[in-house]
This record gives sequence, structure tokens and C-alpha cells, in this order.
Amino acid sequence: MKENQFIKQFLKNKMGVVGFSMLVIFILIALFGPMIVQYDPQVFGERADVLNPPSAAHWLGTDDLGRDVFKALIAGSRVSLIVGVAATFISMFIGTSVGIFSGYLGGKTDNVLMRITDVFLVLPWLPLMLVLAALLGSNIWNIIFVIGITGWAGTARIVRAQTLTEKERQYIERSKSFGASNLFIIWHHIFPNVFPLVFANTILVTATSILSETTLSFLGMGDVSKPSWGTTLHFAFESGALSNKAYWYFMPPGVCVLLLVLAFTLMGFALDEIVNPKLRQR
Amino acid sequence: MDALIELKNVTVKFPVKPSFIDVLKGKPQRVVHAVNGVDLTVMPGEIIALVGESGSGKTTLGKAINALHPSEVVGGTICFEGEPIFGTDGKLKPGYREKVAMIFQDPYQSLNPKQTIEKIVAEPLMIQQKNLSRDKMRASVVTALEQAGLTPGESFLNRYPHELSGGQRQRVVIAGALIVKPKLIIADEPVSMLDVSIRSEILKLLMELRERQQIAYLFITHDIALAWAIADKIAVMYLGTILEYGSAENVIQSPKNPYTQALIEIMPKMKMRRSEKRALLTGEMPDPIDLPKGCVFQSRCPRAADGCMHEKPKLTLVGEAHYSVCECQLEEMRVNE
Amino acid sequence: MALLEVDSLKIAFELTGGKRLKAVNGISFSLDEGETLALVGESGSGKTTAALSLMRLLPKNAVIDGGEIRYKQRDVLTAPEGMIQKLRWKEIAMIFQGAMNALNPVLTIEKQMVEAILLHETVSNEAAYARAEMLMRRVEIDPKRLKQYPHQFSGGMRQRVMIAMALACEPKIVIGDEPTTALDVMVQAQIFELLESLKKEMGLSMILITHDLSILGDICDKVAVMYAGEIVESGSVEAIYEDARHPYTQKLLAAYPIIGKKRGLPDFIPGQPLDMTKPVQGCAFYSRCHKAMPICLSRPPLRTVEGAHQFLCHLEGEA
Amino acid sequence: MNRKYIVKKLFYACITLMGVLLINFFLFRIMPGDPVSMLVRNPNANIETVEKMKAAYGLDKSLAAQFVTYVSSMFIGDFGTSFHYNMPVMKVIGDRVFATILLVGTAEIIAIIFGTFLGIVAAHKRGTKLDVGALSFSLVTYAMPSFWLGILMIAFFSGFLGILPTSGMTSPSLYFAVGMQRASDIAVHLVLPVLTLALVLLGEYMLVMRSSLIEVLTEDYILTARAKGFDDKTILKKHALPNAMIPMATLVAMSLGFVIAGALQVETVFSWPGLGRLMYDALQNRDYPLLQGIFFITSMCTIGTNLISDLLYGYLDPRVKE
Repeated sequence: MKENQFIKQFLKNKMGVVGFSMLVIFILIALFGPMIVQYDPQVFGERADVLNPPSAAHWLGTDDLGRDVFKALIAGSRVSLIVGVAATFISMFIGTSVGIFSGYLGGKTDNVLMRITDVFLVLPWLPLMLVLAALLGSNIWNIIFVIGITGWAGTARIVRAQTLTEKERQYIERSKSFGASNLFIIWHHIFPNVFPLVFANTILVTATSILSETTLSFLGMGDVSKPSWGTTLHFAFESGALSNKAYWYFMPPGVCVLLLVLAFTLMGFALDEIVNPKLRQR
Repeated sequence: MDALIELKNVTVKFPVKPSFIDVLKGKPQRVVHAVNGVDLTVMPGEIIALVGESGSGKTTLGKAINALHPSEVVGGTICFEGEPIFGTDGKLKPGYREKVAMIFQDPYQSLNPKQTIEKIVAEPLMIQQKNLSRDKMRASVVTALEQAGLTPGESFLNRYPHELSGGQRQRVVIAGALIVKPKLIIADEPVSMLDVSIRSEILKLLMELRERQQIAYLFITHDIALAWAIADKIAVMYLGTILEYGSAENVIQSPKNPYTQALIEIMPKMKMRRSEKRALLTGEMPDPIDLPKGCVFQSRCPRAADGCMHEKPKLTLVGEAHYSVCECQLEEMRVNE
Repeated sequence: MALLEVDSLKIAFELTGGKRLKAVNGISFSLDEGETLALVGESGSGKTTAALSLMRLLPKNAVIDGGEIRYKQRDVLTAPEGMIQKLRWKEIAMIFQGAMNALNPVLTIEKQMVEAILLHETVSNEAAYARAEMLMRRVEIDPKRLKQYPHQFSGGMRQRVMIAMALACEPKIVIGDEPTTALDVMVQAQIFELLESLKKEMGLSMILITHDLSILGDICDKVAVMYAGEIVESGSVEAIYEDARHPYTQKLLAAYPIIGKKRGLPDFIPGQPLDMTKPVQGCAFYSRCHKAMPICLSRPPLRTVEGAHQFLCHLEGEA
Repeated sequence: MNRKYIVKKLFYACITLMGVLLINFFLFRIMPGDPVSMLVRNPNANIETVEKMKAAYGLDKSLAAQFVTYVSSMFIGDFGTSFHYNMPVMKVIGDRVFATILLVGTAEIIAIIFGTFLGIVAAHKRGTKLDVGALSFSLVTYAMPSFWLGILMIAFFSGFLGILPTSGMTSPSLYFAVGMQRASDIAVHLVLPVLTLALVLLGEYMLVMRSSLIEVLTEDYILTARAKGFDDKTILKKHALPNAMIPMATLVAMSLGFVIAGALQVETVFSWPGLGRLMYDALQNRDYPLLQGIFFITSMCTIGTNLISDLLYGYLDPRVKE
């Protein structure tokens, strides 16, 4: 499928377009928001500012330390996006490489790589993340690393399966008949053809990564100096915003996570329908 | 004239991937005998048709000549212009791949859908002559495309396979083979996936190329009538073994081997024959893992005798430049009135 | 009275982007009891679409643009769904191309065969199983293999299973959609021989959908040659083989290499098949025809040679 | 399904188990704050004490020997003593297993039933409002962090409606209750956590069921079934579902393993006294033996369910040869 055809198909898919628009809005907020709205999590408000409901001064009210919830959201958007995207990048890089090499080379390499993948697939990711995060310390790069390193196994399996189909194609045989090296074939034939699948998968993995980040932060493993939406939720839950019925405190960050993850999920689903012709609507 | 390619007792044996339990039990390694001792000579500019059903080992043999199998599964010797293609170190002699190209069966599958025609045709050069400049490469691609009948060549460079018809795609495949200026093209069922009405167009192109560039062909096909139409010599393969070999006229007009006779017998004659009785082989080709002891064709041969079960018959001269492993006549044969 | 009649049938597919692909453009043919008709055409000629419409199995985006299909004088296209369900397999059964995908991979052969019998006939389970065994024996497969799954059979065996399955409810008509395309020549000959004997035995009528003009002599009585959704020539197999009148049929027949004829390259037809999403002016074969004349840009008349031998051409057509 | 397949999968599961053990072993070896290093940091500790300590924990032996001891003790269920509870880890875990199984089991059953059903309906009625509705619902629950969904549940059912308890497994006042009274108390506490977990799972199950079924419905054998004269319902039931259920069944089996660990979020929000909550507390308390024990148990669960999923696949799909 050619690129412009691909875009045309994507534009025809309502889910995809809605998801994409939502994502663009979030990216704009993450890019420009922090430039307009200044937020420092270390600066606490006055006693009178604690847990105020939404007002003109504080659009979404204040938290238990008197900080502006709206400003925290804007600042958090950047953290959530960066962590989600960066962690996904690590996952996809490992997953795609392992999947392609495992599937294409086959034999012993395949066996070894797949057994390693199996181990990463069964390691309970959330406890592992918690342990790793506790071990490495709560800084944003560690969180990215932890999410990335625990999230690649599924991708590796999917990419491997697709590579197995791809490598039986006659143009691979043709390439070999001219004396092409394995790397040449992987780069020129396998990768371009598994790419659409990798791309659709990337989008879905990003959604998962963002959820993972939120969960980690909610459980208190987040980077407090760079608070994400999950961190805000953590403080909201710990401070008893729930029993205080401070809806403005715990609702907005959750809604943001939901919308951002939904944006990626919608796009991922749309891409899946385009990439996988069997799902395509007739 | 010296032979272009000479095969001596070529075998191809694929080890069967053993199951986990078999390894534990220490069962002996099982082997698929895909090609069993084939002798074959191709002269420059000659067309040899390799005819057989699926599973006969014809494609495996073609790939062996194209050095597509790892050298350890291939036995015997393959010589190109008098020199073995593998050195003593088991490595393919450099330059061989520029002399022998292969065309594959399915024009829809043998082109990468993500690549432009230019890239597809240029691929052999990208692999074999890495230092070639972009312009020179493009010029070669255009020449090759035009030799393959896609004119003007420039207009195809930036198109994608899905924009072309089946016939055009197969021409692209041929252009991709021509670009290395080969002396031998191994053509694996090059027209069987195409509509009948355009097949001959491709065949005609292949024949013209032979006239102009002295290219020899090893033409792999299941269609013995097609072999008859185009080949100088025909080799009939069954279960990895050549059962009959000779000039097209000899093999088709006076077939000596019962299998060849049966193959010719079932070919369409373009006339009503519903009420006629005919000799039809029963069953299917046996598994190439456990080869029968004697003649490979014994299990389906209506004329199989005791001797066929025990001794492996050899190709022997049965006529002028005409070899067969046996000389039995099937009954009810009505070859070529 | 003909068993099945198709009268100026027109079928189009609605594609995304508002395009319409006219797959079948007004074809007519009939099938008598015990007769075998071949619908022959190359890829894109509309032969499979036509065959599927006979059992109303077309995909959802297909639209019938006109025409009639009558089975035993009853209209197939307008009949209620329940009636059609009773017609399927009991009256008209189908042997699909590539039996690997046409058989359900997770059900045993036995189950797939018996379910059809039990659906259409009021017989006991035992009787249905007994018939399945009988059918397997008839297509020369060990009935013990009924317990096996499709993937355990070779290509030729699977096609035999498919044939047995098609005969399960003793239909009047069997449609074979390229039943031997993926098979080896030897297996193909075996399958045709089997079909031929079954036909005689059960008094079946058959419609054979094929791209291969050369195999007709083995099994067919009459032929309809399709090009771009139209029947360009029809008649008995003898008439087509020995006295083809339409330039397409003539050229197509000459495109096969025949053992026994003079050696040399067979003929070919230059050009490519039509883009069926675009309207056709005049004769559909015009752009590829070696005898094309200016008049061919208008609709060609249907000419009759003798009896049922007809062709669609401006030329009188000489043999 | 043949024996070769089972043996192979069992063998792989063993390899995976070894991998997990290896990671588990090293992960907790390099964790900061094990008892010996704590002691070493203590300026008052003399070398002798440290050596004694090391010997007591087996830390003076070679790494390989330590690993062997570790593996063998793991297999006899000796996970050491919890720092925090000062009880054998096995006992601490044992006390909590029931709560998690109750929660996860109930939620899974609900999710499987409704997820499968919704998926089938959506695929069958593809493109209709029903499909769009079911799809949107599933996508939203799929995109929601499960802890946040829990918070919403609490806010709505307890905060706003005030009808259901928000945390724990029993009411303090009914701590000593037995029989029906205790059962009904647990049931009331179970509603919200189960609902939360079920909703999260349901979304994924529905989506997988839907796309799997849609894919199957385009297969050639569905056309064959239509040609045989079956109506849509029968085709769905007898031909499409047996195929579409294969990925679904394996997914459910596999996710079962993750859910036990994944219930952590829900258990945290609802203070549900299960393994997840225990793990979270162990992490906060730096209770390494306990952490290691839970980690091992949850990994075992996933390996086990993975194996079940593979075997199920082999059983459901006759094409699986090796």
C-alpha cells in the first residue's frame, strides 16, 4: 500500500480521525502549555488555598497543599506524553529487533530469543516495575527504562509471527538468488513489510505505556520533581480527596489519562483495521 | 562446445527437524531426499525443460544450481564452465551469481510491494556491484526494462508492482534477471500463474532473449506440453530422479518410460475424449523421506516387475541421445497420431 | 424443460469510493438434467460471480442489476431466504476452489459431512454417518479418515472430500468452482475421472467454472466462453473446439501448447483485460482483437451458427 | 493434541521458570538494604558479626552455590521469614491468597461472560449502533486506569449514593461474624472491587472477541457453510465460534496469570487484603523476603496460566502439530 493511499484510508476511518485530533490537542498542550502556564510543584499555597473548589483564580481548584490543579494538569501532560512515548520507543526497538531476528534467522537464535521473550512475557509486569522502580529510584528516566524494558515481549511475538510469514515470500528468495546478505534482506524486504504492523502496534503500546506510567506514579513510584497525572492522582488519593469529596482534585487527571490513552487506542484500532485487511469493512 | 553447466550425481538432502521427543529417544536423524543423483548438462544457449509434478524435486534442483541451498545439503558436483561452483572451502565462487539468474513462479509474490520498479530491478546490482553510481544503475535498469519489453523503460521506474498487470510484472522479474547479463536463467514455472492468453507473450520474450543474448534456460514446469512447445531437451523428473531424458522430439514422440507415457497421455488434446479409456496413474507420489529401494516409480507403475522393487535402475541409452531408466510400454497408449 | 435457466443476468459490485464494478453484464444460459456446462473465462471474466449468484451466495456489496435465474421454473433471485436455504446443497451444491480454506479447520470431516445431511433430510444419525462412510468409499478414501481434520489430507484428497461433501444430499446440480486448479496434472485427471463417473451414476448436472479451456473435453457437454462479464461464445464442446467463431475463443484455443501438433510457440492475445469499473462501448474485446474494425465500437449482434452454437460478434466468423 | 506438543510446552515452561528464578535471584541480590548490608553500614558492627551474618544467610558461598540453595528452598516452599510480619513468608502469603482468588475469580467470570457475549453481538451486528455502542464502551474501559475506575466507583456508590462499603473485605463490627452473616458481609464488600476489575477486563475481552470473530467471518469455510444452507445463527454457532474462540480462550487463560498481579491496583484502592495489597505494603516496608516470595508466586501463576493457554490452544486447534 502506498503512503498516500494509507493516509486516505486512515482519514476515512472515523475512530482514527477522532483519536488523531485528540492526540494533536494533547501534543499542543504539552508543547506550549508549560510555556504559558508556570507551575512549580515545590511551591505550596497558603493555608487558605488548601482544597479550594474551582474558581476564577483556580480553574480546577487547588490540592491539599494549595497548588493549582489546572496548572498541575498542564505540566503533567508533558511528563505523561514524554514517558509514554520514550518508553514505547525502547519497547518497540527491543521488540521489533528481537522479533525480526528471531523470526528471520530461525533455528537456535530463534529458540534462545523466544525463551528470553517468554521470561519477559510471564514476569508480572506491575510488581516487576514496582521492584525495579524501587531499586533504581524514582526518577523519570528510570521510569521510562522500567516501562520500556518490561513492555517489549508482546511486540516481539507479534513481529516474529509476521516475519515468519514475510520470509516465505518469493521476493526474499529472489533476493537470495542474487546473493543478498541477511542484513540486506532484513533491511530492504522484511522491515518495510512488517513496518505497518509495528506502527499500529506502537500506537497501542504507547497507550499501555501511558497507563503504566500513571499506575506507577499513582502507587507512589513516580518522580515527585516532575509530577505527572498519575502523581497528582497519588497525592489526591493519599490526602483523602475522595472522602473530602474534592472531585476537582481526582477527576480531571483521570479524565486526562483516559482521553489521552483513548486517543492512542482509537488510532491503534483504526490502523489495525487498515493494516489487517481481514478486519477491513467491505 | 563446452558445457555451460554440468551436474554430476547431484543430491539434495534436507534434514527433517527432529521433534523434541525424538531427540530424547535418540532416534536417528531423518532426511528428505529431494534430489537423488541427477546428471544433467546444459550447453550455452540451450533450453532444457525439467518436467515433473509437485514434489518431484524439480524446483529444488533448480535452486541447487542457483546455489540457494546451503552447500552442506547439496551433494555431487555442479560445474559452471568446467569449474565447480563451490570452492574447496564450501564457499560459492565469486561472480557465479552474475552468470546464473533465477525467475520465480509467481509474479505477484516475487516483487516486493513496497518497492518501486526501479529498486526491484536494480536490486541485483545493489547487491553485486555496490560501487555503481546512481546514474549508471538507473541507465542499466532502463536498458533491462526495455529488453524485457517494457518501453519506455523510464515510465516504469517510479511505479509500484500493484499498478502493473500480471504480464508486466513477470516482465519486471525478467528485467531483474537480465540486468546481471546472465548466461543461464533458471525459470521456475514462469508462466503458470498467468492467464493463458498472455503466457506466450512472455515465452516469446524468453525465446527472443535467447536468440539475442545466447542465454540458456533451465525451464522448470509441470506442463509437458509446454516443454514440448519450447524446449530443446526434456528431462522428466519423479521423486528426485530423472526417469527419462533426451531431445524434445524423442521424449515426446517416442517416450520410453511409463511415467513419461502417462504424463503425455493425460495432457489435454483439445478434443472430446470422454468415452475413451485411458491409462491413468492411481495414487499420489510417495513421501521422499523413505525412498523405495528399487525404482522410484515402482509404487505407481502399472508395469512394475519384481526387478523394479530391488534394483535401482540407471539411465541408459535407449535411442539417439535419448536416455531412460526403463523401456516398458504402457498399454492403451496412443501417442501422437 | 431446462433444470436451470439464467436470463440476461447482470451483477455489479459496489466498491468503496462510489465505484461500481460490472462483473456480469447480461449473460444467459440454461442447463438440462444430466448435462455439464463449462463457464470458461480468464481472471476477471465474471465466471465465479455468476456461479455464486446461482445459489445467492454473493457478498453483501454485490447488486443484481437485472435478469432472472430460474431453478425448476422457480425464481431464485426473489425467493425468500428460507426457500433458498432449502435449495442450497439439497438441490444445488458446490465444490469450492482450494478445499483447504473451504473446509472448517477445527471440525472433523465427518462432522462437516453429516451436518449437511442432517440439516436437509430427516434421517437418523446412524443413517447419516453410514452415508458419509459410503460417500468416502465412493471417492476412494478410507472411511476411517472421516475422524480426521482437513489439514491431515493432501490437496488432492481434500478435493475428493469436498466432492463427497457436495454429494452428501444427492443434489441435482453440482457447481465446481475451479475444482482442480491448485492440483497436479495427474491428480487433476484423477478428479475429473471421478467426477465423470459420479455424474453418470447419479444423473447429476454440473456447472464447471474454469479458466482452462483445454480440460473441457474430459468432462463437459457444452461451453460458455466469458470475457469481461459477457458470454462471447457458447455451444457444444465439439463446436467450440472444432469450429470456434469468436476471435477471442479462436485466439484462446491457439494459446495452448498441444502435444501432437506442430512444435513451436503457441499464440497469445496482446493487451490486458478491461478495467471493469469503466463503461464499455461496443464490443468488450475490441481493444485486444486482431480483427477489430470501426464497427466494433457499436454493440455486436448475437449470431447463431447452428443449433445452440452462438457467438457475439460483428463478423460472420469463419472457422 | 499430541504428546510431542505437550512435552515441548512443558519443557519450555521449565526453561521460563528457570529464567524467572534467575531474575528473581539476582534482582533481590542487588536490591539495596538486605540485612547484611544494613549491618555492614552500621559502624558498630565488627567483622566477625558480619561474617556470621553472611554465613547465616549463606552469602559466604559462591554465587552458584547460593543459587542452588535458593532454588531448592524455593521449591520446598521455604521463602524465608518476613521482616515485617516476622512470620514465614509462606504463611503470610497463604493468609492472603483466598482474598485475591475470590476477587479475581469472580471478576474473571463476569468479564468472560459479558465480554464474550458483547464481542459476539458487536461482530455479528457489525457497523450498527449496537456495535458502535459496545465498541465505545469497551474502548473507554480499556483506556481507563483501573485504580481510577475504582476511585470513581467509590465516589459514586459510596460517596454519592452511600450504599456500598468502600474498603476492606469485612466490616469491623462484623469481624467475628460467622456463616451466612460473614458471607453476606464479604459479598457486599466484594461488589465494587469486582465490578471495577471486571469492567477493565471486559473491555479487552470484548475487543478481542469482536475482531477475532470478524476475521473468522470472512473465511472461505463460512461461505461453504452458507452454501450448505445453514442460517446465519447456526453458522455463527457451529462454524464461526469454534474458530473465533481459539484466540479468545488462550487470551483469557493467559490474562488470568497477569490479573493476579494486576489486581494490585484495585486491591490498593479498596484496601482489599489480597496478594496485591500485600505486595504493595511489602514494597513500602522493604520486606524483601516477602516481596521475593510474592514475586515468585505471581510469576509461577503466569507461567502456569501461560502453559494452560498453550495447551488449550493445542486442544482447541487440531492444526497444532508440534
